[in-house]
Amino acid sequence: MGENQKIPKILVFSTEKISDPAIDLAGLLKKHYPPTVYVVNVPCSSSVKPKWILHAFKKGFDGVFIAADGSDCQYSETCTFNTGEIVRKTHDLMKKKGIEPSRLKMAAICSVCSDPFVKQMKSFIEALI
Amino acid sequence: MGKTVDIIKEKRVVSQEVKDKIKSFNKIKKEILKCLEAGQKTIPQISAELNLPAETVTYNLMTLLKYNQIAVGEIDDMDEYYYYNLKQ
Amino acid sequence: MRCRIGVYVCMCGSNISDYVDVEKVREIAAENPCVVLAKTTMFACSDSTQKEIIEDIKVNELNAIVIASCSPKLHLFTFRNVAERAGLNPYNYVQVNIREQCSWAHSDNPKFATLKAIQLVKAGIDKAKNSVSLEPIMIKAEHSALVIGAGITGMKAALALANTGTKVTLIEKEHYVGGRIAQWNRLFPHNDPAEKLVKTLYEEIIINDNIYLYTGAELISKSGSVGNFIVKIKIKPRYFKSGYLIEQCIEKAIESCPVEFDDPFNYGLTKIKAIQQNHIGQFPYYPVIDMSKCTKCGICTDICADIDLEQKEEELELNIGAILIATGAESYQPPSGEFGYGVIPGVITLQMFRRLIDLNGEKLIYNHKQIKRIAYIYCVGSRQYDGENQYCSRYCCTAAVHTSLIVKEKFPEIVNIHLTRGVRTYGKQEILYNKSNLQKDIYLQFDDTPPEISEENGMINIKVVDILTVKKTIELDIDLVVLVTSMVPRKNKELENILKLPIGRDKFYNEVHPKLKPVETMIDGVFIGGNCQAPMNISESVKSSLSAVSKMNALIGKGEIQLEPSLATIDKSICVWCDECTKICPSDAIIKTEYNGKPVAEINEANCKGCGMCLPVCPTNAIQLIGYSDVEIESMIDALASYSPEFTI
Amino acid sequence: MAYNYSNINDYDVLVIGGGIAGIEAALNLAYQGYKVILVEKDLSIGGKMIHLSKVFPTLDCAACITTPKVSETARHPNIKIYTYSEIKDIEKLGERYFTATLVQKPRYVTDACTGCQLCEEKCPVVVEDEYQWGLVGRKAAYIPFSIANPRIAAIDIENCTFCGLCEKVCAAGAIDFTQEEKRSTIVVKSIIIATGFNLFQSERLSYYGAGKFKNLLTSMQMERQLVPTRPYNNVLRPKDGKVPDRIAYVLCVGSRDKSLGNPICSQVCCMYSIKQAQLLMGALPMADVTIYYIDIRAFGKGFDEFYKQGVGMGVNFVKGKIANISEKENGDLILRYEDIDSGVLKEATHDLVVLSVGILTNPDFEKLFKTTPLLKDDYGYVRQVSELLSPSKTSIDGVFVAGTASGPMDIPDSILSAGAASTEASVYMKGGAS
Amino acid sequence: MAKVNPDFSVELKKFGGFDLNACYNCGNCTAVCSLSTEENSIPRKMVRYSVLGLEDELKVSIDPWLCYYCGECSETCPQDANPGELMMSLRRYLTSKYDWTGFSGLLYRNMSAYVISFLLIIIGIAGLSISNVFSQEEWLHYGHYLEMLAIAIVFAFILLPNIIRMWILMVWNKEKKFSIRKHFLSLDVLFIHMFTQKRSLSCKDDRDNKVWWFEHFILVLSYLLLLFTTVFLNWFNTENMGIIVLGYIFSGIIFVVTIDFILRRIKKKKEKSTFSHPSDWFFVIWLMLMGFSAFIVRMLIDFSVLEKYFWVYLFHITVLIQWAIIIVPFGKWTHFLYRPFAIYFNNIVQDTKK
Repeated sequence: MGENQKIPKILVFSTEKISDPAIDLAGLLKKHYPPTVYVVNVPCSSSVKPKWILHAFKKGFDGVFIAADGSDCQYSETCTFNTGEIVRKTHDLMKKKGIEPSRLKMAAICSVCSDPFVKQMKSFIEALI
Repeated sequence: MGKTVDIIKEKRVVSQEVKDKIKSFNKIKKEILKCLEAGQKTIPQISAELNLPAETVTYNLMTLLKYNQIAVGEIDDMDEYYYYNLKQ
Repeated sequence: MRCRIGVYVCMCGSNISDYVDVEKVREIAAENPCVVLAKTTMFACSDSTQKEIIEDIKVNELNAIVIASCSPKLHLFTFRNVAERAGLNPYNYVQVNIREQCSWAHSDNPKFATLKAIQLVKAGIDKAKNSVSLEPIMIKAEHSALVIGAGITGMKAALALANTGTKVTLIEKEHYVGGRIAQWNRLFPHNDPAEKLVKTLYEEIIINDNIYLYTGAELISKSGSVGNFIVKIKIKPRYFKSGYLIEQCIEKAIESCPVEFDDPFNYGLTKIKAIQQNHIGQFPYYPVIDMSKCTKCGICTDICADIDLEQKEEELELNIGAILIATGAESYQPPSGEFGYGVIPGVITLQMFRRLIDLNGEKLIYNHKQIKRIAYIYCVGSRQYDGENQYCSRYCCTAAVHTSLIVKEKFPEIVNIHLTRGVRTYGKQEILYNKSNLQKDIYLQFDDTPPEISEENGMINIKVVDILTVKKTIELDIDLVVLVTSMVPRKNKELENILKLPIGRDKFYNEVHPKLKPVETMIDGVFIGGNCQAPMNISESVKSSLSAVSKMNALIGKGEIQLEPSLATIDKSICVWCDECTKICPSDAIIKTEYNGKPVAEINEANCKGCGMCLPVCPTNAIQLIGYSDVEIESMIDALASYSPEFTI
Repeated sequence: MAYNYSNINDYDVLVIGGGIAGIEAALNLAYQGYKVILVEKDLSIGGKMIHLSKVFPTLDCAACITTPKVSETARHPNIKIYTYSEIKDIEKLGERYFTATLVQKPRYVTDACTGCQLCEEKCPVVVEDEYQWGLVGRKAAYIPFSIANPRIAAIDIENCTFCGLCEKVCAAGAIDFTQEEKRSTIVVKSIIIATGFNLFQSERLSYYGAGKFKNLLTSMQMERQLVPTRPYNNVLRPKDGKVPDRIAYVLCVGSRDKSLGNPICSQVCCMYSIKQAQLLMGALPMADVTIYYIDIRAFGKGFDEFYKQGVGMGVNFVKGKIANISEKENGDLILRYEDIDSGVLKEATHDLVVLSVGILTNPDFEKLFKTTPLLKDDYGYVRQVSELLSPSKTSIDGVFVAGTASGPMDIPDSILSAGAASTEASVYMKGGAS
Repeated sequence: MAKVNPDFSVELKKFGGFDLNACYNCGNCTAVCSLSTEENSIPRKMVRYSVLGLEDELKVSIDPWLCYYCGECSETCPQDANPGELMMSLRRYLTSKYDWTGFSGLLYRNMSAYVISFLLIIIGIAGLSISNVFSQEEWLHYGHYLEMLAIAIVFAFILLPNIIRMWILMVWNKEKKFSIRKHFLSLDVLFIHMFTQKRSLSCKDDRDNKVWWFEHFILVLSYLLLLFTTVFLNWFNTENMGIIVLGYIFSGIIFVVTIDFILRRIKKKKEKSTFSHPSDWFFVIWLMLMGFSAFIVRMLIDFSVLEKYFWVYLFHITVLIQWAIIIVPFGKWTHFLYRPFAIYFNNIVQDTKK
């Protein structure tokens, strides 16, 4: 890590009812994570369009993280699978465009998973540097 | 707009205690403001200069702060007391 | 596009302004050509600021507002309401979270927190620009409720609901109502008999026309949503043809039943047959056959003609407006060896001890031995050092203290010795602790070192480091050790799966917010009350259940409910009917229709939950989700990416 | 007997007390369609909670939770609020109705007030500000506090010199010295008592020197020092404005003490002290905070975890009751206690000491009823006649109790208790028994 | 390791113990006590030991002797557990533990034992006087020797062995490496405390406590001097005007001060005089009677009418003997010895530890 090196920017797709509370909780407990993490919320992690992800990379985001509902999803039990499919599909598209697939990550963040979220963010940033 | 205060004046009297309170506050207020004209000071400094108990200075100074006549400055070198100065 | 936007940056007292330079955020927001006014405010949520915003909207003819403050979980609806009162469509309001996700998360780095806040506000402004005016969907709501669990919480809630005009279905998994309290017999603080309590409630329930009570009943499925849940209930048979049994034969039948096993009600202190009558304090007073134990030998059927071993489970489908979960909690079951439990005879749980007190007459006998000295070990299964139960179980200190009072009253010669970790008899319960002290109970307190328990010549020996005696090791010879076990969340995976209940850190069901929405869950229309939410005593459980009733009545009492209008929409002109979306939709909300002669998909608005699962699977990007359209999301991404500040290490 | 008072009054429920419990009860009933009249004796609704800093165990700011509820109440079409008003002479009328006298005290400012505070600026009188618990002064013409609701000025007539300046500067013409006490009769079907609690007066304890030693604060004063609109702009010692760095909390002040006539535990002091300690660690990173306790009662959902969090943050917990406090010349305070862990008598010097004062009953409710008194329990709180089955039922049919009027409790418990009271009132009005 | 004995608090109750079980261990009593120090933090430890019934620890404790019962701990105890009265009871308990005869314990626990032994003495004296074994002159002569004898026996066979027992408990059991030299060097401590009770002066900082201390101080002094005057200067038989006057003064002071003490116990205004064990009443009343009757007897002698009122002398001698063989060796009188000895022994142990 050199001086004045830019911190990678991460876009997080988070879900209103599951991972948002966890991210809020991290703030509430003053668990710090890099300030270049931006959260955009969606109803469910299976609703993220690959198009949006690619748009984010195009606009200069270094990484995209999907905070998946996992088994907590209130809409469907297939949510984890669906989100996985979106990531798989997007990875393919990224490869075609020459974007390193490791720049898109997903992990389940439950509604109280503030610690895992902070850890995920820190390790993702580390990996992107 | 009528002067309703004249009506109540006839009905009630102001107690001596209230009058004394105003007097003492105004006196201390004047002293503190004058003391700060020379520049920013901490509460112990004001207290020493005016020969007033520090707690009296604190109470009145903070009231002046609440009513926007005084502003809080930097903290002193020992990180113990804040400086206070007049609000422009 | 909306281009008359008002922006408010909240300081939240100092919660935000301590770390974020709100003035700078305001300045930069004001530079946006579509921003008509930008202000900072001490408390955006305060009444005076709300009034000010309304005034601003009216005077400046704003067509969208952005408030950068706390998490939308807290105040989205507060500010939507503000917009509405000003005559602005509530969906033209955007809340930007610069507290939880900015000032607090980055309180270690105020400079970056400010930079991040600026970008978040910019993104918010862009979202506001593209926001659409929407009308909430009004749906008809069933004026009926399902209460799951007929313990004291559920029964009380059912009665209150019924008496305020709501039709209630009350289901109980066991064959008897009353939950755990019948086992306690006398209840603190005033020694009320539990049996009388349950009986009063039960009798009121059966005469109430608005309540349908099903015992032996479980929820097996739930569909639909708030106001219109469709629930399926499975009801186990009692294996008796009529409910009104001839009393003479039942006793004989029980006598003749060859299957005998430990009675769980008395924790194995007594035996019970596969044909059972209820215990004191359990209602209704009908017999039942425990089919999990019954061998279908048929002896009883010869005695009682009323017995029918071939009865089948029934299923019931109901239309319900709201659901209250009052499933209660379980008591902690210590693993073998914890404080000698299961290894040393004479180590029992508090629950079992309460039964033991009831079943004994003048002398307290356990294991053929007269008990003279009892040690109570507190915090078993709660406040664990390494275990997963980190929480304090709230009711157990008082329960144990109260038990010691009952013991002394019934068996005055017994000495009670309490091994606590600091007695938590909060509030008026302190008086019970004081009474227990005055009856010469001995209190010892341990901290990091749990007491050691061993057995010597039929006596139980306890060694404990007592912090009240300068950490001296104190030795006790004890006849009976009572483990004051905690309340633990009920293991009920099926129910959790059916209802998708959010579970908190302590594994109890989680409320939305302990102060703002203490009995509501994340799932609209599903409420929680009593011990399924957290350990609490009876009075507190009843309070929470009645609280839930008031919220449920407010929700479904009017017969209609307002819903969020975030639905999926399909651009039929580009839909190619690939059928992908119908396959993935979890709520049957996509139907096939025709458009310009070609088959296309269409959204059934009544069913759509707005989850957006159909969005990514559409090959032609024909589906948009209201509130999360491509323009809205992508403009936000643009804004977040646009500003490239000196985020360097 | 048929009574028809709808022509006299149009309310179903009278809620006495506009604190968090009263507000919650009023809102619950209003949302169920009942017409509610909410009477508050103070100038603003919001009770004690609106003055707090942050609330345990979630650490949300109290204002963020209270103010929305307060404004929701204020603008709810089914709720009519009377602040600076009192209820007297409640009597039962037949089976189903109550009459009561509503006394509206004059605030000498009309509803035309815009809350601009010009009068406050001009008023020459300064007296101790009770909303800041005496830490600073306020004027005789004043807005009680920044987030007061209604945000209307009032004139403290006892301390007014009738100089008339306020009337001169008020552009809205809202000052009206001709106002007089107004009395009216109201008729309701049900009553909810939410009169809340009083704090223990620590001046009663001569051996602590409260009121004498300036650096000895009550927890409520510390609460004010921690709110965003804090009177000193920083956490400071009242004696000399110094930034404190050794702060002590003395628990069980006025609670669990038979010698003071209050043998019960106040239920909230442990937790609010731990909360304040955590906030202080945030506000003054260099400060040492010590909590002297008898037993830590962290019993509610997430409380024990919150306590452990405090321990983790470095708050120092010492088991031992403070027996007496003496003052050094520089204003530092010496606390004398037995360190129970070592069994040794110790003295500790702190430069700021907070007395975690307990909760006592607010006996106001005893004066509400004209003929049949409302029964109280052994500790002076409203008696719960069926504590287990109907926790909000009182000795008078149709009168229900919410919040701390029935005993010490924290905010979540008060809110639940208010929920219970509103449901019981609603059941009662429907004619059923709950 | 210590074994809990829950029955002990019941046992202690007979010595006057209060609701010590009410204690919730806040430590207020220790912190409020102005005699409490870091080395000797009193009295909560004693309350705790008593609740748990740790007799082994209690028996060797000095703490009860450090307390002068100003009553502050009991006044401020949040649980009304009355630690001050507990310390008082523990002193009685300890007295009974030091006493090898076991008679102390019997008297403390049992008021009727007290009364019976008093009655026996009355009967004995009455019997002697009725049976005319001694003439009046012989009474006066031998009475004086009887007194001397009683004192000698009590000291030699009861108090001395008891103090040795106390030494074993407090010094020998705790510190085997005690220094004999220290025993001599600390003697000043013993005597200062025995005659001045100066520790009690720092007990509670109020006027009443000072008054009490002063009264107690002159009472002790007068008592000792009266003892000396009667026993060794033979007050009743002397012609020396100086001695006669002194005797009057001392017995007068005893009489007046004890009346005040009795009144205090009746009025119960101060915490320390709220609870009175039978042994307290016996002690203070008998002391009063002793002073009073001595005064009267000498007066009768001076007016030469003793023969006419000889029963007064018999009364005096009865009181005196009851005092000398019951209250002095087994009753409250012993605190005059045990307290300073406890402080003295503690001083030796503490010094050796250092």
